[in-house]
Amino acid sequence: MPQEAAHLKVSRDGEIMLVEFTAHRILDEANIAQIDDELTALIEAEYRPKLVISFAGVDHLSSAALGTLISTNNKIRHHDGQLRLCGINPQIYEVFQITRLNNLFRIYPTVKEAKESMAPPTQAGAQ
Amino acid sequence: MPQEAAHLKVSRDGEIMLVEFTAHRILDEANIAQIDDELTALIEAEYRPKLVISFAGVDHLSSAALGTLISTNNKIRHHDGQLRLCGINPQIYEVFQITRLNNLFRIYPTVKEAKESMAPPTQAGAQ
Amino acid sequence: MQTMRVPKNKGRRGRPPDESPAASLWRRVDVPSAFAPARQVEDRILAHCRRLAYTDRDLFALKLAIEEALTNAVRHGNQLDPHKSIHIKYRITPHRADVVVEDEGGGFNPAALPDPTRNCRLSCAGGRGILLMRAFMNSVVYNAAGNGVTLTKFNDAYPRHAGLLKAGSPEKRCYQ
Amino acid sequence: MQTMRVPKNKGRRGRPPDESPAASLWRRVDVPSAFAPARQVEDRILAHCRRLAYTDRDLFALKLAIEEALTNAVRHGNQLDPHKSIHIKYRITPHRADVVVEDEGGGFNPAALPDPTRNCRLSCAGGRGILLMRAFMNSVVYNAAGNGVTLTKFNDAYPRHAGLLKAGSPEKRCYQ
Ligand SMILES: Nc1ncnc2c1ncn2[C@@H]1O[C@H](COP(=O)(O)OP(=O)(O)O)[C@@H](O)[C@H]1O
Ligand SMILES: Nc1ncnc2c1ncn2[C@@H]1O[C@H](COP(=O)(O)OP(=O)(O)O)[C@@H](O)[C@H]1O
Repeated sequence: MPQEAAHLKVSRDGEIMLVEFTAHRILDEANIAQIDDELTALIEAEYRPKLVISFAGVDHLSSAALGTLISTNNKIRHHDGQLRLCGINPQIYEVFQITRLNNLFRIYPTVKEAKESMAPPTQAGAQ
Repeated sequence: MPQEAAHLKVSRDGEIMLVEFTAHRILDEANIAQIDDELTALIEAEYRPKLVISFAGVDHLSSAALGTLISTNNKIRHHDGQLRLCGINPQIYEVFQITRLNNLFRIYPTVKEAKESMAPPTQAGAQ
Repeated sequence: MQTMRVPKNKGRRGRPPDESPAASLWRRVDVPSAFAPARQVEDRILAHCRRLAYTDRDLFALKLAIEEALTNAVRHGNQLDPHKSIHIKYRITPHRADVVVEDEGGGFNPAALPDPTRNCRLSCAGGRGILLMRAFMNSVVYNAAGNGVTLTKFNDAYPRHAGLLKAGSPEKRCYQ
Repeated sequence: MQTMRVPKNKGRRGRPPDESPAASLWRRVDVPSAFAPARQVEDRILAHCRRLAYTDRDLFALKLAIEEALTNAVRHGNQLDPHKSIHIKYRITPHRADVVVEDEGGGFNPAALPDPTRNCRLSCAGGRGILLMRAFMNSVVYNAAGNGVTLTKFNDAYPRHAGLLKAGSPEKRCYQ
């Protein structure tokens, strides 16, 4: 059941939450503060959050947006959760390379690959 | 089956590895470098490392030892693993408080509590 | 990466850096210190560049760098004080775009910033704006006080510069 | 937390900080720049304090601070050069222990160190040695060059000082 939030579209697949952005640009400090609040609320509602954030359709971001991604990552890791990024276009990927944040985040081309990189909910008991 | 290593005693309980120190003091740069190597080898052998490090019997450590704990934590988090510390005596706990590293690490009084704080291997399938 | 600073006599809110006959091409706009009005000027600059056939990559780079400069002016420079202003000057030609963003704050020393790409700083949330400006512009020059910055981007599609000048190596060129 | 620096004329490898009649109590030992020989002196100092009934907490604090000072002297000061030496001076009385550790390096400015307790620096591996020395000693004083440090710890069990002086607030006392 997808939930609608102001800046994020969140859909659930088992334990994994897929987060998409409703805007093409993640630039504005005010919007970013709200995105941060929405992400924080998502993380805190989970026991061990598993998030895939898709950047499909996003064609601009700012250093403030990177800051929110980093603090989201810190929170998720503190809760023993997992974060994956995907769907990052080449120009934005350059931003991750310049800042070396491609070394901090686990980045995958597609949502599918990002999801597959996360552990299944049960390791032995599946099927 | 406990494995013996020079500076660490490692025993396994399901997915969780319990690491204990063979010395009372974790001070010396050379020893610490070896401890770091042993921990790194442990982490890299696991798909998603789950480590409990017990400080029972440890009555001294240095800032270099803290450095190794921090980089161990970074590596484990990067591999979506979990690290817990336990059995830290009050004087050494003060070192964690002064450095504020009690905010970085998840610290429990006993091995038992540290292990219980980690997710069971299967969430639905257990028992 | 290094930062070039304008000599002191060209100090804060002085004249635009280029006083050649082409100086008439400079536009100057003062806006209240807030994101919305600043972004209108930004949009105008980008529309202008688009009309002059700057590449998509150039437009991406300019938008990113101008955003960071404006954000810093509003937040760090004018410290979110709504009574202060941001002073924007720009000159767009078919082969280069120069944008000056000045605030009314006390400035800072860009040479003293920590490097945010170091491993152990990767999980710190801030401190990447200037790094990105420098990486995406051909030149990023702070004035002596540190409360004004001049961004320069060449049109990658403009034949005269093709091959000669590339973004991402700002240290190689210094002009003013 | 702050660091007090010895005035320049008492510069590197000068005389021990206390030139009172009690100065004869100072011991001086020069050891090769390596951990093992330095630790022998450390053990001697701690044994001395133990005999004088310093508390367990004092001994823990002294061991920790001396370890950090020696490690810094060997690693940062003498840069692991085996041809250099470490110069250790100490004076142990029933109520206070002073330990001076000097290296043959160029020194540094302890006032300019980043604060390792800030959230976004917590996952950086280094930079906590001096913080710990300051927290566990009554006083930590660097010389002007920064290549020598004087650690002082009061015996918490010594009646005259009981209650009066407590570890963990070095900024309140400055003596030399
Ligand atoms: N216009 C300005 N006025 C004063 N200080 C500034 C200005 N621009 C940048 N700074 C300083 O430089 C630092 C780095 O800026 P930046 O790289 O954009 O990262 P961030 O804005 O995320 O801190 C800021 O934290 C601030 O201290
Ligand atoms: N004896 C010394 N000589 C030169 N530099 C020193 C000395 N002691 C400390 N420093 C500098 O101070 C910094 C902080 O020291 P410290 O807090 O002990 O942490 P760490 O040794 O882990 O870096 C060191 O990284 C070094 O740059």
